[in-house]
Amino acid sequence: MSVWREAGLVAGKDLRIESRSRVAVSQILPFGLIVILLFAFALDPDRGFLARVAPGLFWIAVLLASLLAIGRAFQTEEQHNARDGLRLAGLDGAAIFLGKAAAIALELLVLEAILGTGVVLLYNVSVHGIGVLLLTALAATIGLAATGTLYGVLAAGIRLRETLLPLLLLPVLAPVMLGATRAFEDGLEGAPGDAWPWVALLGIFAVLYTAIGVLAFGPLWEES
Amino acid sequence: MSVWREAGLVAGKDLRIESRSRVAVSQILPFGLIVILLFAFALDPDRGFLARVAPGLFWIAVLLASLLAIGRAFQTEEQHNARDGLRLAGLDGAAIFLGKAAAIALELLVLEAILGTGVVLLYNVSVHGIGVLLLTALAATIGLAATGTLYGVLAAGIRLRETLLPLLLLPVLAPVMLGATRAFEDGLEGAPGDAWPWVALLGIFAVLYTAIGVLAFGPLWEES
Amino acid sequence: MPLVVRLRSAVCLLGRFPALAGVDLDVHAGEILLLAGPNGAGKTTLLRLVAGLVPLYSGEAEVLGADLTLDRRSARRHLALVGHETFCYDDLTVRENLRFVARASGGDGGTVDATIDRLGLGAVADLTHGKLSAGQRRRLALGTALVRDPELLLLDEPHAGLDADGRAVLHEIVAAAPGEGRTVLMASHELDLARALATREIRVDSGRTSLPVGGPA
Amino acid sequence: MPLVVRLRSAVCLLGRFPALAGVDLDVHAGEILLLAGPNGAGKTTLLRLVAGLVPLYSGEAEVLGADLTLDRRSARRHLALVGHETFCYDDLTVRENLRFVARASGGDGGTVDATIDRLGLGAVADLTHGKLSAGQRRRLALGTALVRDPELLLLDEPHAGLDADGRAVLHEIVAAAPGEGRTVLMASHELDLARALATREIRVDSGRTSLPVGGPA
Amino acid sequence: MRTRDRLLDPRLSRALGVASLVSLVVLALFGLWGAPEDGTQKEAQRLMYLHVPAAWLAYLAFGVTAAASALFLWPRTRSLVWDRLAGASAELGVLFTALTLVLGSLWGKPVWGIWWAWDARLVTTAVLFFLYLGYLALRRIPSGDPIGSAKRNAIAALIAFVDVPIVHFSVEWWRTLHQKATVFNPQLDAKIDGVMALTLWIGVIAFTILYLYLLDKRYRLASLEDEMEEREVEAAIAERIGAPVEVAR
Ligand code: HEM
Ligand SMILES: Nc1ncnc2c1ncn2[C@@H]1O[C@H](COP(=O)(O)OP(=O)(O)OP(=O)(O)O)[C@@H](O)[C@H]1O
Ligand SMILES: Nc1ncnc2c1ncn2[C@@H]1O[C@H](COP(=O)(O)OP(=O)(O)OP(=O)(O)O)[C@@H](O)[C@H]1O
Ligand SMILES: [Mg+2]
Ligand SMILES: [Mg+2]
Repeated sequence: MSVWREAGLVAGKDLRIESRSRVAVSQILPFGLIVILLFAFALDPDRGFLARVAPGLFWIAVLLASLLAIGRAFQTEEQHNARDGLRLAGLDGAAIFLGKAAAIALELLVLEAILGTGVVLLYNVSVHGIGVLLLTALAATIGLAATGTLYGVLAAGIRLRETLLPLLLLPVLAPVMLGATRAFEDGLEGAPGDAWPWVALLGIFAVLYTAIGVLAFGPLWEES
Repeated sequence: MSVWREAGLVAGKDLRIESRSRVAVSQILPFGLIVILLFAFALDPDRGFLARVAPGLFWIAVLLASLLAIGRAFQTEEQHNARDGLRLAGLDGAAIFLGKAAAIALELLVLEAILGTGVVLLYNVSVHGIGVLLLTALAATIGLAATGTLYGVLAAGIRLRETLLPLLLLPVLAPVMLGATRAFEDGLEGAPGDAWPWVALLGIFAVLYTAIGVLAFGPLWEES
Repeated sequence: MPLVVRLRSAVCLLGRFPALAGVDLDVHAGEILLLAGPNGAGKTTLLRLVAGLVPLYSGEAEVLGADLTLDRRSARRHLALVGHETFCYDDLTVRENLRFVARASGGDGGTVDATIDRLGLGAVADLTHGKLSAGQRRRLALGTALVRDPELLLLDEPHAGLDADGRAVLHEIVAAAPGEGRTVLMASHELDLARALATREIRVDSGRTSLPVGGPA
Repeated sequence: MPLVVRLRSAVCLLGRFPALAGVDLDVHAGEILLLAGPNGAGKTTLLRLVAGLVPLYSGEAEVLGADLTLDRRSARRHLALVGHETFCYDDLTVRENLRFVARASGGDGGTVDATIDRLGLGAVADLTHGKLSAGQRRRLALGTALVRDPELLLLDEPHAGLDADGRAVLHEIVAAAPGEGRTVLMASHELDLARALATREIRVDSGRTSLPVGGPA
Repeated sequence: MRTRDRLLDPRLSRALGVASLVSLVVLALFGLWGAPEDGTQKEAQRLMYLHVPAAWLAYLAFGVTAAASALFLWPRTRSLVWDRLAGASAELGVLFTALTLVLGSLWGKPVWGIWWAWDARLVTTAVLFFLYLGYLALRRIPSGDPIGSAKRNAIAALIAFVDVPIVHFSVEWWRTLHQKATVFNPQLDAKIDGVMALTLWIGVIAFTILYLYLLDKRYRLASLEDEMEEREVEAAIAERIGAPVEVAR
């Protein structure tokens, strides 16, 4: 059986579980929106720098929401030890990695679209350079999903995954967040030229972590 | 058996579990510190308003960390259905509420002390009006712990607590965060006079939610 | 003799499914009543209803003199349930779990050591629950019920997972129950072992109790 | 006949505790081997070692011709484990869980409906795992093992929780195993039922296997 | 599994201990009196002779961790020696990173007027610190499978090392308050006064010797810990077995 078929099987399973439980739609998304509201609260809109820091806040909200999404993706594997069942099935490690990461990336893209709309409306941001923004979001999302899946399995099987995962992930994701923030800033300020290096950096990051994931996920999954 | 003895029993159990698993110390605390780092990064220090928004960011970090702490406090009740065991034991609802809230409040106070030190050092904040700050933190923490415990039980028993809880809690805690932020801002700007109304508000909130908790926790706990 | 449990047309919903679809049941003090029936019949739901852990949808339910629709807490105080799960904390040791249950139920924990001995948990008394084997967990679950010294003991498949020695201990505990003033309501698929203990047997099927089988009525 | 499982001085640590403290075991093709022993003896750990789910600390372990220290994956492909837990997803239905396992193991899911019938899960086939009763879950766990059509079937207390009907199905499945080219390794406390099936019995105690009891060697 | 229980010959190790003491004294002499006072930064600039070597040694230590991890993952060189070395070196790396952060902060106060700034170099360094703290936390999780958890550790170490080049190039990629690379600049053309450079190199050498000495000691400690654990396990097995049992096949 090809890696792609196996990856599709895993992604399909995860998306079906999501379509049943609606965790992403009914809980993670509202969480992201509320975080965005809270920022607006804490940063006191009167002083008027909300629009300027909007990219940073958007990506923090995405990051926090994606921590929840990743946690959830591995929580499903832990109920009733489903992880052991998956290990017994003998699926290819690379396939499990690609399947889980794809499912997470898809969820995150939808989330970003909605949170982005929220930020534009709430923080009164005017949008320029939509192309740069879309490419940035795509590259950053792939990076987030790949890193998250890789670290999700590093922390999997550990009884305290729920709380350990953010700790492991945040430092690794900080560069993604930074790059995406800067690219968004440049894109919104109408300077897409400045944004491209950042987009390139995000692209490199995405490719790098996807490659590491494809190679390393198998052994990690077997051992964990 | 008096409510206080029962509350002590519950708090003692929760703190003992924490002392075994060290989730708060070794995972939630670093998480809070990293969130503080991330904010600073996203908000681009060159523009120099970090010190000004430090109170807001501090309270967002505390809020996010406390979501984890509350989640953890109810997660322990869910493994192996311990919640049902506790319900069978016939403990007084008020006692369970007070015990769990006290354990959470204690953990949060330690967390705030450390995160606060971090913010002062990292965001280059100069500290004034320490008295106001301490009182604010105390009142806000009691409010956070009481509300968190109350909502924790609302979400308990629901299979998706982990992701649902933040959603339920954030809107309710927004006023606490706002009040604490304003009180900190006024305290730090050397205008404690302006801070007192906020501290009073927080105090009222803490008393109110503790009272609601004492009264409502029992029935909620029984039904959940 | 007074009724310990009295159910009349009791209906319990799990989600929208009537796991109990009108149950009538009388349990007398001092009985050892066996609930037998196929998988999915509603035995676990019935025991959880009596323990006040699932709500009554319609019908009447009285346990230890308390009406479950009005007051679940006072009945719960005097009963104990050994369910499919242990109700214990992974990070507390066997001893700590037992002591917590004993003290939370109003005792002083004085019987904890005796219970550990009685259940043969001495070797693992200081091991946390998370590290126990399946059978050790079942023994601990039984222990948490015993330290509460209940009037009504609800056992949901207590034999499952126990070794020969554990089954002997269980047998001894259940057999001694009436003498200690306890009533026992037990669901089990180990019919031979359970029937040797029971004073009466009732069949549960499709969410209903049907004609009693064997034993004195 | 070739050896299906070959363990020599196998040691497994759980944390720092030697749950297996030097096990020697040979399982021949077509055997139905019963592991008996007290709670906490190490039966579950032994089965999980053979399934490649817990690592070997020292000693040798070969399963279906593969050395577990070098390659756990290729052995795993051809075996199935029914453990204390079901390995299933709460939000998928019985049918979906079975189909996922079948396809993930390289099959096309064609045997899923037959398996559902065989295990008497027809009435709950479209119910999600989270809603099943204890016994229904055990049946499903057995089903996930069968759809993989394993050469080596590992059963950890398969009787627990099953009703009379379920036990009959289990009996039929295990008894038919040698004819279908399967070897069975089974831990159980239902000694009477298990002995009726087993071709050989081995006692596990304190993390060691000891002299075989009964049956042909 | 039998593994090398020392990194270096004990005599060599002792010599390294002495050498690191001597070189630290020389560094102090040069740093405090030998090197000229900086024109603009005055005395504060002397912190450079500690700050910069500490940073570079952190890189070196993490590099050793990554290399050892790679050697562990390579099937032909797989040995627990590499895992132990990786762990020991990572601990020292965290120590040197902490030193860099502390010394940098101490330096920042007089020069920039603040302890901490939100500058890419500073933040990536802090991230590095937390990243390897996470790695060390992961290492401490017990497991019954030395090889398996060593594999996991090794992969985590390789992932974490990605941050090291990011720290180094941060000053090129972002506008920073922090000094751009003057010694290891992209042109590889050190722009620094002669005596200052000499002192800096003395610092680097002193720290390197200290690193090697501590690495050997930490490795030794780790192997003793492993040995003790092995003995504990053997004792536990013996205890579990109790009276000898007749063994069946
Ligand atoms: C907490 C604050 C600081 C941190 C975390 C920090 C971090 C670092 C790091 C990681 C390096 C190694 C760079 C490399 O070669 O890749 C470095 C080098 C250096 N730092 Fe800092 N630093 C801090 C504060 C300062 C201050 C206040 C100064 C002086 C104004 C300073 C001056 C230097 C110099 C001159 C180098 C050598 C540059 C080179 O030749 O590459 N640092 N610092
Ligand atoms: N939400 C639901 N929708 C439909 N059916 C449900 C739902 N939740 C539970 N059920 C069904 O309710 C019944 C519950 O039975 P219960 O657990 O009481 O059985 P039991 O007699 O204890 O069985 P076992 O012997 O297997 O433990 C099962 O048939 C289960 O499939
Ligand atoms: N971290 C640990 N420290 C000490 N002992 C442990 C640890 N983890 C597990 N154990 C012990 O290891 C043994 C594991 O046994 P295992 O689960 O294999 O037993 P079993 O034969 O399946 O028992 P059962 O019949 O009860 O299911 C138990 O005695 C358990 O108490
Ligand atoms: Mg049941
Ligand atoms: Mg077992």
